[in-house]
Amino acid sequence: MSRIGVFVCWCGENIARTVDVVQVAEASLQFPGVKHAAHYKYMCSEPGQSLIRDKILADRLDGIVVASCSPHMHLKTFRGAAQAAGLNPYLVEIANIREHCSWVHQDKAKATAKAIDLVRMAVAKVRRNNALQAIKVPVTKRALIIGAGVAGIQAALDIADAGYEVVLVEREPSVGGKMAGLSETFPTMDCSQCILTPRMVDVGQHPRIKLYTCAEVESVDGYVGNFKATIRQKARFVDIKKCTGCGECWNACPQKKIASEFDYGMGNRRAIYIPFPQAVPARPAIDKQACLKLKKGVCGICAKKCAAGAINYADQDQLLEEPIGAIIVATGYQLYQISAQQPTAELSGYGEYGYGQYKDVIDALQFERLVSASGPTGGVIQRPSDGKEPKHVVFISCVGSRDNAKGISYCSKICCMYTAKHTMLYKHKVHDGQAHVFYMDIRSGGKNYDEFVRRAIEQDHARYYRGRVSKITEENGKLIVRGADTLAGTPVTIEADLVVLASAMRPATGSDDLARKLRIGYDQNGFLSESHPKLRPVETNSAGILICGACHAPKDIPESVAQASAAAGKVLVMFSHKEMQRDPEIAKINESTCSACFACVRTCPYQAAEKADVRDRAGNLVKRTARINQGLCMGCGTCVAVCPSKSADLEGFSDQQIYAMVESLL
Amino acid sequence: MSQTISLAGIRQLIGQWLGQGKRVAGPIRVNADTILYQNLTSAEALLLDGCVHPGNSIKEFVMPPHEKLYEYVVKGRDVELRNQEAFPPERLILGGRPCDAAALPILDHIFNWDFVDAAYNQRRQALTIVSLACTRQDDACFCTSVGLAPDAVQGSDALLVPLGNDEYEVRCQTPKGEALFAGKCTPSDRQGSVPAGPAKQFDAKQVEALITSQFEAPVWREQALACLGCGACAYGCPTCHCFDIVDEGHAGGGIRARNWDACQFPLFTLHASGHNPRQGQASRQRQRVYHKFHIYPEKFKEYLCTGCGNCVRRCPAGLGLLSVLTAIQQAGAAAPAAKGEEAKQP
Amino acid sequence: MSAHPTGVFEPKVIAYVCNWCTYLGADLAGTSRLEYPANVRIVRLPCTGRIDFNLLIKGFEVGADAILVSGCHPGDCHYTSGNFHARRRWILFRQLLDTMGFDMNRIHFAWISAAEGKKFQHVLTDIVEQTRRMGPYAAYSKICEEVSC
Amino acid sequence: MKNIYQPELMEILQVRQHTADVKSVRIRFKDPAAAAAFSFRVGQFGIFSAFGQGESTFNICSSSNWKDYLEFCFRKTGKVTEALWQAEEGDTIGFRGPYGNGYPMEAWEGKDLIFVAGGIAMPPVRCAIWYALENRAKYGNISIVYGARTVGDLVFADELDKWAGYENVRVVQCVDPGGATPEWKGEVGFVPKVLEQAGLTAHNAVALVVGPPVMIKFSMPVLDKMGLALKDIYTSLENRMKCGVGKCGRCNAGPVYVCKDGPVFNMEMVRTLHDDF
Amino acid sequence: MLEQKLRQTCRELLANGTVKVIIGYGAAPAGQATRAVFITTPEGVEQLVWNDRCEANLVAYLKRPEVRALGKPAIVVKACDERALVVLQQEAQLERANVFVIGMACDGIGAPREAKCRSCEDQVPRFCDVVLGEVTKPADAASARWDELAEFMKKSPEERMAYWQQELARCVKCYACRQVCPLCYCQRCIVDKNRPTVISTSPSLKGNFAWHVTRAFHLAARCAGCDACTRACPVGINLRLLNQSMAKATEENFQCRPGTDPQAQPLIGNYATGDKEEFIR
Repeated sequence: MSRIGVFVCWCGENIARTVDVVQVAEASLQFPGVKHAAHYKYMCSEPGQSLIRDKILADRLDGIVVASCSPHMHLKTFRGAAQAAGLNPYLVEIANIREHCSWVHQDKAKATAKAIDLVRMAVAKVRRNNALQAIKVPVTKRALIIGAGVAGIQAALDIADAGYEVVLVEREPSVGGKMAGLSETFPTMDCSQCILTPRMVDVGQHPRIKLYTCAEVESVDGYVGNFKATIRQKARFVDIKKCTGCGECWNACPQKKIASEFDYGMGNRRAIYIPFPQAVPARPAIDKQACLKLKKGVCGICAKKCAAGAINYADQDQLLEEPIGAIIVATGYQLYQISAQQPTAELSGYGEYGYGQYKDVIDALQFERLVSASGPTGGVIQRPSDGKEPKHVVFISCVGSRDNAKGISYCSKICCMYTAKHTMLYKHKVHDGQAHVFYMDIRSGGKNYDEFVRRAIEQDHARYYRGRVSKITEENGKLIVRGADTLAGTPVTIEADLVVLASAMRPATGSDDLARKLRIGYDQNGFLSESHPKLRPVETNSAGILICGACHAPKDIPESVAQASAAAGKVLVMFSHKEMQRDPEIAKINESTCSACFACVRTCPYQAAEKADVRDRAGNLVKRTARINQGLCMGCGTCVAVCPSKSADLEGFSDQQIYAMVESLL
Repeated sequence: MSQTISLAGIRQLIGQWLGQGKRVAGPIRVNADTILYQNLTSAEALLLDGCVHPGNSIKEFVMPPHEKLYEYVVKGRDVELRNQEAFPPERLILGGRPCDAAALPILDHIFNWDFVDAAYNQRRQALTIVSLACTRQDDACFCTSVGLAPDAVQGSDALLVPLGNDEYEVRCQTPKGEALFAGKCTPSDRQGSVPAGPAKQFDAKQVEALITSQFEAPVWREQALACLGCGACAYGCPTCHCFDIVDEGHAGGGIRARNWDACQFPLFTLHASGHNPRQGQASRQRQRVYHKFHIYPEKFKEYLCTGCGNCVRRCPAGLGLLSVLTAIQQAGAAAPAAKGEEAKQP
Repeated sequence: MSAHPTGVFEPKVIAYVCNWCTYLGADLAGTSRLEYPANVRIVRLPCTGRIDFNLLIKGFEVGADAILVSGCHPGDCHYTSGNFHARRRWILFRQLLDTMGFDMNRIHFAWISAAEGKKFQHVLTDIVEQTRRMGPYAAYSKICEEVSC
Repeated sequence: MKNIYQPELMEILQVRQHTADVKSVRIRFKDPAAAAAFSFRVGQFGIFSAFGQGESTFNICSSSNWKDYLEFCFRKTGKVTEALWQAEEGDTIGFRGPYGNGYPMEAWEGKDLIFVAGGIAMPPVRCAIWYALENRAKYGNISIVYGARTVGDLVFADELDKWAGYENVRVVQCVDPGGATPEWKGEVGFVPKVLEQAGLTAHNAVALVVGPPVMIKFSMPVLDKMGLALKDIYTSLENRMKCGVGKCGRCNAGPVYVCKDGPVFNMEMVRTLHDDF
Repeated sequence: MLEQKLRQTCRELLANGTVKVIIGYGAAPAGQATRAVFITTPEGVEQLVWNDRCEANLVAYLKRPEVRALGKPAIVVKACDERALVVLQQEAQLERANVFVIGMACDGIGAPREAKCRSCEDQVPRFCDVVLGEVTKPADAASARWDELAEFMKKSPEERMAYWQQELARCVKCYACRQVCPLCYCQRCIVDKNRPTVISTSPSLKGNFAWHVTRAFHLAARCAGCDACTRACPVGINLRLLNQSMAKATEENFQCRPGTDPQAQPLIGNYATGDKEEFIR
């Protein structure tokens, strides 16, 4: 490349305030190969991009360096601009003089000197770029959706309705996730069963959705458009094809006292059970830990009762493989374990609230089950300890959330809303009951959200105290809740019959292991990392893998559904092309100098480097060599560093480019 | 009448040269089993008769392994060249072997053939060479086979012939030699003498003819089988002078340097098209013998070899010119004038 | 980097960083306006697995006074195993550099994730200050200028 | 004492791209005194520097009669040629030479000239053709046979047509089988076969054959059949060269230093080189 | 004695056609130690010798195209040479079935005895087709393996850098250390590549440091410890120190001794999540 254009961006004031952009432009004219240098207030804007396009045509430029923000922000933008002017998009390099320079250095002289160095390195690199063409790869038009909560269901339906096959994998025996367990939902108070069950049925009956329940993703290989997902179908001990869901088995099962996970321990279930009446598939599963037949080889009543002969005690886990083109992760959330000991060291518990010690201190989801018509108490609010109707219920917000000391710094976003909902539900069921709410701030920013909270306070007379609860003790059947009302400036002590803790939302258990299997990032709280918070909220850094719902961050149902459709939309964009364009910045091997030690074959995490033979026209073996499978290579470059004879190289980050960058610093 | 000088006198001479800021080089012990010609830092370091022949040769002082030819400075789209004007410092080489000193006149031919190599000649003129006649030899020495002798004087400004108990007879050969030893020797009538050189191992004239007649003989392939293709023989040899020219620098400027190279490396003759006229090690080893014993004599009437034996001593595979040349001679005797009907050399 | 006009020694630091974690960590330090000295020159590579050992030697050859190599935490690598290969390579290569007499206080390795903008700031500031105290790496730059004979 | 390795600085006047990886460059001495003092014989070569990358050897492909510039042609294969590929008008490169013996144009006077070239070997022949055309009277019939792998690989294709216009100059162009394009009007076949089909007569003629070794090998019997003696067939050897002044030993093939005693040899001499080229 | 048994074994191998050529040690004419000989006829076995000057590592010849062209070889190896054979096998450079390995029990070589022999732990080859002779003089101090390196590492980094600066100044880049090494089998070495020029080809200090760091690191977790490179260096640079540094690091950090287990996976190119790292922040 010998006709290079350097374009320095002001980024409004973000760069220009601490970097002398004019001086950077002038200095870059001295670099070898630079034919033109310009600066403009907003390079990424339309006028900025047209400035680049015009200069490419006017000066026959064959290489572009844009000194602006991080390549993660606008490399695609400027590559598009170059392509629009007929220049190969891979002849564009970015010098990051904003995040890595103007924003972090105040001394203008030093920041400008550094910016000039960064541009010099980018020019040295772009002079050795090759014009690359995208690699064409076939696309498997089947999507894998992990987690069948409201988000997973929505995404599955969108994609299936668009005509493509979906593999939906759910860990629990039934789809529905956390929403299935809720009573009513804010702000419209419509019953979650009524709005979710039809969707669950659609999912269960959709011709193009292949539903796996009691199943987990074992491993995922391959790459975007050509994944191979291995799904572990855990032993259910019930053949759901034969079973008609008549219920004979779970009515006769002697093991009655198993704490139901679906009811979060508020009610019990049998060893063979369906989690809740509207379960889809409405087929039971046997709990290996509880079933006497499976544990001790006795009983077996359910098999005798089953007319369809669907019970199979010898059922084993199976590993099934599914060809997949794109993956959506919708594994949802779980509530923060309020009791003293915690799964990880940083998260310390709320022993002082007595959760797990006092039976009448429950968390929000447990209260949902109490209030729910299909709940263990049939919707009657009663104290778990003695079953009496509670006259005074205390709701405590921000239990865990916004509390660095407890290791959770973020706000769980939806607790203010469902706490207000709980006070209304409680009022409608116990007319003479009094709800007390201890809160820090009320966060009700959604549509009709604040009106909803006002109604809870004004119409249903919930008493809101702005303050923290310090301690809960139990004295003769009553829970003494000691807190403070900072607005009134007085301590508050309430003798409550029931305490409901609005505890923090945390990612579902095992979501970090799944992230490792899929090679996507997650933050220090375990929530999955999106590719870009504003520009690519549902994509991840791994091509072809998307995320939606609470697994990404705490969020309510409307947002989860919106994100689910967004993720499905992205998948449909990919499936709309006959074949997929793959990033050509991948490895290549100089087969004439490769000495076939196959260090690269051992190293490649994607098995993209293969052993191959070089044959002459007559077909006899000339030599052995390593060869790169262009469909599999993801461009990590580990083979390039491990190759002793430097026969392996990586387009886009080739040795020539990297060494030119380093040598330009002399 | 002869002139003599004592070891102390020689050391005093070194001290004097070093004092005047000039360079003195000679064989010094570098470690337990390696003696090399190197710049002396003190008079005591000189090792007059510590070994048969040091590991390298005094070629290093006329054509260093890495030498700056000139500098270039890039100024935008223009370039400025800065010549290597620094005149090389005067250097005295003391205690060199006659077979090393004899190599310099041989090299003078090629470096002054038509184009005069300034860098070589400037260094050559700055040299004063005082050789030490050989009192020891080993199986690798074959100077007698190429017309030299333990007390050969070619290329030396003065020759020291040992008289025993640190006394040396000084035989000045050139005005430079006389100037060096003027006033430092004591006249005496003792004549130094050295034992006769090694028996002639091969007849150079006959080998010169045999090389072309046996060009395709299998002897080359057999001899080259044990060769591993390194450059130890060429770099230790007093007469091997092939070199490479490379650029060392960065975008702003740098130097164009001359580095030693050797015909034993495959890249030496690799064409840009990928074709390599001398692909196999046998053809490369034959080329080295052919250049020394046929091409150079044909062009400059002198063998490009002084029989110092370094190629034999330094070869990690135990080869060297001696075994190759004797093998050629036997092959030649066994099948006289067998015109090359053998299979082509690889 | 020549000395700053006020005569204070300004060390030249080269950072070889992986594109998915440490580079984004540096971006995060930018978006969070976390200030650190302007001595570092960041070279972006797809993965720590891609950083070959010759790059360290080349870094010192061009006059770096300290070199940082940083990438994703073990287990977080975007390409699953790049950082494991790198770690194994550095465990061995550090011994060789130590045997050759390189100043090991000028070679730094770190795991900095995309969420650790602060850590990026701390590591960089620490390296620059420490290198400033140690002064320029004259030992190796002298080796690189010298033309024998 | 002059540093024989130090090049003259040259300014690039014009860069022409012939094929996907072949360019020809026109350069002029920056120092007018050097320009005035410079002269060369067609067939000689020079050593061209891309400062920072190194030096490479190319034939001077312009005629010695053109005084105010030099031309050379190269294919992008290595480090130096990749740098030269990026050179633009106004850039500075280095040149030292002329080296080698050049074509014995004087000895060829009064004879018919047969030029046979293959692929990238057209430049070494082009300078001789232009020289002969500029002294047209001194030479007899001129026939030019030039072939390349594909139509896109033909170098100086436009000048081939220009030469056909000169009186009794016969130009035969060909491409290897499969390299032709629909509009291709020239021959299709390998150079040796096309040479044979051209049916050239060769009494009192000399031939200059330059190209890949395999082309020379198969052209020799054809030229032999045309009655050309070995001493009347000349070629320019493409050995690897580095110093150009007969010192570095690279181009040593058989008894000769190709850079000093060549690169132009007649086939009689080439036969004695034990195919070391 | 042992020499006769070796000749007899080789005569039979050639006679019954098991192998086409014997790569063994023969007398070197000019008073050198010994040199490689390539015997293709049963009578030729008389040239074979076995004494304590059989220093070269003959496995280096298996990479030479001219030697491979001779057909299936039998090769005479000591235990240290054999480790290189095993590494070549792990790196798909040779099929074990295509080489007949004659292992010689070794009492140590070199006059004076080589450093590696004084602390040699396995004097009898373990993976060969036939083993001749047995150990009469066990090595004296097996524990002394790292003494030389430990002594060197007592120096301060500045002293070490000064030592290597003085030693590597003598290197003239004849690449004998590369050519004699059985594990340096690349057709086009990294140093012969110039796009980009990773290692300067000049024998300047910069070029020599870059070269010797690369050569030593390319032997990390591979070097058999035969010391062919140290013996071959014409200017007497103690390359053994660098190889030992890598060998010690490999053993201590990864409990791996290269070339001692044909089934083992090469260290470089594989990874373990458990590699310990106390130097990474």
